[in-house]
Amino acid sequence: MSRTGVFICHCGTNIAAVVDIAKVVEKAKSMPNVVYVEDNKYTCSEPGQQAIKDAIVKHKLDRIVIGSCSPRMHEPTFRKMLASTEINPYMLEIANLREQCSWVHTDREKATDKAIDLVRMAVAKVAKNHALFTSSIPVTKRALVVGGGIAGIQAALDIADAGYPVTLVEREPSLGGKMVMLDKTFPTMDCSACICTPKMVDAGQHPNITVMTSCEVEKVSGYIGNFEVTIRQKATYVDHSVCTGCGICELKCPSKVTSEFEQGMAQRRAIYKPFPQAVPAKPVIDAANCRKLNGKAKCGICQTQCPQGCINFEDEDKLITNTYGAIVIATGYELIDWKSIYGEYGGGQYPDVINGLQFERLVNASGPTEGHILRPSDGKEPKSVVIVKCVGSRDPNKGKGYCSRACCMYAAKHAHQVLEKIDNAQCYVFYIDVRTAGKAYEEFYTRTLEDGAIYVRGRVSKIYEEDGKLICKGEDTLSGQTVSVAADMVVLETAMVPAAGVEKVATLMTISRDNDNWLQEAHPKLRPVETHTAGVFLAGVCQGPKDIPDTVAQASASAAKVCGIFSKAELQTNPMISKVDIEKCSGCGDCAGICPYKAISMQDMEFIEHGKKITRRVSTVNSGLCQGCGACVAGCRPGAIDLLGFTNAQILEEVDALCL
Amino acid sequence: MSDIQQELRKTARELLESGEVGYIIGWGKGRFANQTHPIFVKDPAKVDELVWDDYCLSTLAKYTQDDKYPEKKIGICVRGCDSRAVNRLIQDHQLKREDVYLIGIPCSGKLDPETNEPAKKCVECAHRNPVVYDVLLGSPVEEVPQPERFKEVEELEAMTPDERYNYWADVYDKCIRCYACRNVCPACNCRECYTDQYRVGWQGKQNNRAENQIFGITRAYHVGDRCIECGECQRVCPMGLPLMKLNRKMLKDINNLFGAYEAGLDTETKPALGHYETNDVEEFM
Amino acid sequence: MSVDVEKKNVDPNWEPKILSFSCNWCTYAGADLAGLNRMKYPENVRVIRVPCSGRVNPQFVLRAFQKGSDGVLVCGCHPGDCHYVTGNYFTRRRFLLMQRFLEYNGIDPRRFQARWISGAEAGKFRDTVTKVSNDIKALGPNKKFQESWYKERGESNE
Amino acid sequence: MKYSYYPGCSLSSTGLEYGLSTRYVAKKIGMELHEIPDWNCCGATAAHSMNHDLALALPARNLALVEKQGLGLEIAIPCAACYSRMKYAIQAARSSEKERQKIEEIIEMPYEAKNDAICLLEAFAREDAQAAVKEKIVKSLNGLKVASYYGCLLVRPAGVTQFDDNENPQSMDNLMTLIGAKPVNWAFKTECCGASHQVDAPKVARPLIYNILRNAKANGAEAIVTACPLCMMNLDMREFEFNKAKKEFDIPVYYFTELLGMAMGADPKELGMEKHFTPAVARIKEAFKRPPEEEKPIKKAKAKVEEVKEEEKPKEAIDNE
Repeated sequence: MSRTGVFICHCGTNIAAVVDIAKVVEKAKSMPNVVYVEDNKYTCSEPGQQAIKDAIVKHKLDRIVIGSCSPRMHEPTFRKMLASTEINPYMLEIANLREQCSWVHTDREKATDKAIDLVRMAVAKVAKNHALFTSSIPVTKRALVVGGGIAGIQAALDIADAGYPVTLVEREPSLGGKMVMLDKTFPTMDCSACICTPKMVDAGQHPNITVMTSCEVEKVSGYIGNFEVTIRQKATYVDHSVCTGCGICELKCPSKVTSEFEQGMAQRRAIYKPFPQAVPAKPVIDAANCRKLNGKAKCGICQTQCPQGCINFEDEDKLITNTYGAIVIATGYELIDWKSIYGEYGGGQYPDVINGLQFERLVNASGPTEGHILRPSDGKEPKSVVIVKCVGSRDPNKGKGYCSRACCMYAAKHAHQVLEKIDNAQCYVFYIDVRTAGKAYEEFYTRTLEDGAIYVRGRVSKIYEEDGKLICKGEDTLSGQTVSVAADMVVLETAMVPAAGVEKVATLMTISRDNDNWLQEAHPKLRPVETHTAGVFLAGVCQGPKDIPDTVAQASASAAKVCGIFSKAELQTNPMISKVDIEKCSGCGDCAGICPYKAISMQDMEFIEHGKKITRRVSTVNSGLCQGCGACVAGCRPGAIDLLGFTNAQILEEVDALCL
Repeated sequence: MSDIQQELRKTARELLESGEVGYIIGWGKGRFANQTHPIFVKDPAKVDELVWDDYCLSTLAKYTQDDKYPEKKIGICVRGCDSRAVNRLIQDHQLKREDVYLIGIPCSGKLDPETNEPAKKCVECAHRNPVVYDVLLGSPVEEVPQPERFKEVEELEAMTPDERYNYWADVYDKCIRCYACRNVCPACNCRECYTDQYRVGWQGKQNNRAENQIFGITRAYHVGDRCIECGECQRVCPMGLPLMKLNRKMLKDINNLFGAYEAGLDTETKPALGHYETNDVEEFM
Repeated sequence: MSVDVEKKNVDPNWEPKILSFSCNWCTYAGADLAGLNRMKYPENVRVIRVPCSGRVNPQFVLRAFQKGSDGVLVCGCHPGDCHYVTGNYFTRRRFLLMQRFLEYNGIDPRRFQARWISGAEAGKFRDTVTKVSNDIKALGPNKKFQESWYKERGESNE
Repeated sequence: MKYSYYPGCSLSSTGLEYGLSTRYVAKKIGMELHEIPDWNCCGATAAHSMNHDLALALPARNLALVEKQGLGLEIAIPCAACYSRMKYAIQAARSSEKERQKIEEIIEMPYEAKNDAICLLEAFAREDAQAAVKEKIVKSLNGLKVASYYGCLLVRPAGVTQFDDNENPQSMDNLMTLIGAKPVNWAFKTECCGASHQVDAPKVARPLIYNILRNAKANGAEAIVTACPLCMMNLDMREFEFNKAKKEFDIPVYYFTELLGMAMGADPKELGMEKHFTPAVARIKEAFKRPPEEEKPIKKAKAKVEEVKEEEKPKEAIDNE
């Protein structure tokens, strides 16, 4: 016969003001299996909990019902309290007498009846509770970081500095992402290469970090602490262990290709390093454009020229599988393809209408024009430059609805650079708003104004070429006039969109995406770097547009989360998971089809039936993966699978208790 | 009719003599001309007990559940409804396709022994030819479309809630909870039916109206998305309860809500409650 | 032997017994939020907390009617917001069918309702509970599927 | 190539040559145009600036007549304004049942918005029409530089018209290449011509036309082609006016059907071309006499050849190294 103890809380006056506590206590005494009832002014307080502990010993209780505030509030507290007694923390049920009774009702008599019903339901449910024990799963103390931009690098460095091995996967031939393409960074105007390349070198040389460039994640299975990840090492046809990066092959290679890194404004060879300070500083061969590999000619110059003989044309993709304890996703962004959306800006037919990254390459010392701002069409220095902001951002019907956050600042930076590098230049910036929400951002913007940048408030409606000039027709909403500027070059500050292929990464990690395809964080304010998949974290722009300071902050935050997991030898799993009664299970597999976490697998097991040894298919639950939703339990017709903590019997008892 | 019977017996003798099949489940004659019942023929000499006449009504697939781990293949005579039952059992992983040898026989409908009229379930049958078989005796018959598949259901839906309650109350008052409907149904293939489980509290064991109603509704809900409309539950019910009206109601709603659906035509299409579409009908906003 | 089930004239101070299954992550949180904002709604709904609306087996609803509740309300997250990703998609299918099946067996459609209520929609929880409570009050006590029918008429009817 | 045909008022008045050339070209390529019996004015700007219901009912009456006609064809509409009004009426009737019933009340005829409406340009831009036009070409414009001007209502608002790209339309340009003309890549294809404001606000509207003509000239256009009677009237008449003050532009303006007609050997009078303000016949005749252009693709091919040769050169260099 179980011995249930019932403890009704006054919660000061929150419950007592409306609910007649004495009557509830009186009625509770007559409920089945109840041997002791007590009320308390503040059950969650130290003395309140102590009173329960004493009662457990004195009355040899084995099940506890607490009538107090919402279980979402103090269930963990009371469970911790029970952990210090010899009762199992899961032999506890809580009746919500505050948020769903005293606070929402006024009629004292009816509220008290409801309170009694709620306690009766809890008492009936607790009668069917079983002792549950958390099981622990081992943690592989190795982290995987997907994406080698500044976010991925920073996260990898922080985790590695904490002493844990990290694999940093990047699909491009070099680390650096978008930041290494930039010239200067706002608001301090320090050179991007000087603050990004050292971090790349650190990551490249860190004993705990294995850098895997030209690689993509192919398959992910398992759960927090035990992710099984297969990475595809794409064939690069150059043996990086032998190569010294001397660069002779790059000089001799005959076939020229437009360089993606230089945003299409310069050429590279089929065998190339994306940029001089690449990490690893070793070339790869782009099979599509290499004449030997795409069968156009019998070339092979690089092989003959290479002093180390590290070119191997028979190289193939390799699949490397490893287990990881936690994953940080830092897949970053790319700029929106404005040419296919904005026909009114020329749709890409005017070479001198370029986007922000192309301008960064022009103004960058290691860029195609060694830092001189020259027009892509004729290489002349543009005397009048128009910068157009919010191209694709804040434009729900043609582009994206959101604001891309960083372009206000880098537009001001571009204006500053134009006025600084080109003497007596004219720079017009068409804007809707100037958002300078950061440290020293506003001062940077006012300094650009003082440099002589002309800010025109309005959108550019049309850009067309006439007599060699790019006519930008727009509107100055402050003066109410239409404006037309004849410019030599136009820079469009286009919207950030998620990097191509992010869908694949998201589905591999079973994390969802918002309707703009940014990766979905667990909670925008309280858990910005976590996802709903335990053990998978986000860092940087993949979670939403942001600038470098925020990106680095998020990277360190996700690293801290990973180190939090690795600091424990083992992870406690949630005990309230599904359990299968293999006697009742007919192996129909309905439950496996329903489980969103693929935690249920059908396995053949040996049985003795009627004296004959047979193997039969039954359902088995992986305790690490199961999150305890119970969708499988409701789908199982004979009730062979049940959810511990919310078993069929428990809920049916609650239903019966309410109605008798 | 007799030449199919000859072929059936010849095929049965070959299968039994070659040892490919352990035994054959078919129909045999009872004492009276209008009585046929399932029989199990093991000995090649006894194949002449197998018959194919107007009274072969009972579905045979469910008998495979009594011998779940056969040494040799089991031979079964399958008409349209039996073959769909076999597909259902395979889809529910209660039967392996390689464990059975299906003797397909196109069926143009059987007679009800009491009334000698065409049996109700055969009149309403939409798939007379077997959908799966290893050998086919005779040539396929012409399928009869069933436009009035849900007529009876619509008649009931036209009533007011109280009239419907009274209609079903009278029906359930007669139910004696013999569970014949469950035992004959190929969709009811759990190892231990929820009604047989002790003290879980799903449903009481008393035989009163309320418990009978709960049993009827729960069973119809369980088999709703798997029912192959073979009509056996209604045929075997000793109290003559109109059980197909329950199953057909579930099928009517599944068709309207989730798209045209007939159970057991193949082993790929999943039962409606086993999966979902993100753009399902939305009524709870 | 038809049963006069629906007594049309319902005595005014009769209080219906309504059972609600609420998912822990959305509707239960919404109900708590209603409490935090001291919103007021009728007392006759009792909430059973379940981890996900996908946990609610339609047989629980049958059991509730059988054991004497006058109305049942199943609530969960909006499809797409489910904490367990796909739980409520199954809830939607199960209760689209069960709602029609109950109606087909004679239960007045207003007695069984399902609603998506998110953790932030405290107002919607209060309005839903109030509406369901008023609907059921107008309908009067539910006598269908009830064992109590026998108690009134004695054991001989067993 | 069968359509119900709604000519609209302009085609028997200010846009007479559009009507004549459309009839001519349609007959030539075998495109059946079934004029709607007892059609009424579509209301154009006058109606929709004054009364919403009237603006929908007037075009809807024509659409109802098409349904009564019972041919079940799409309606081809030459004039951009009529086309725009019809499209609005169809969209209003299809999107809200209440609107459709109100329309039925006003026109006292049943109307279910069954038929779709397309502009005449779309009818000619379709594959079948383009193939038919190609067969009937007898003369080529031999590279005459033509700037196609679409105006506003043909391509905007995109949600209602759903025809071609509303910023950079190509359908008229494609037709022009068919008859040997060389479409000019200019930026004022869809800029506003000032429409009726040329009358009530000349100071504001004239510069609009001036900018269009100037940009056409700047890009070397020898002719402008339109598909809307109002654009035609504005460009043609105001150019004549500018030229009277100071001879600046020499860009005759045509309907695309006129150029198609001429390319099929029609006599300018048959198409009513002498009605233009800016003399237009001379330029066409002169174009017909020009030396036929070598096939453009050959020039391109040559470019490709050079490229390949250059690639092979290093190969020899490699072998003998």
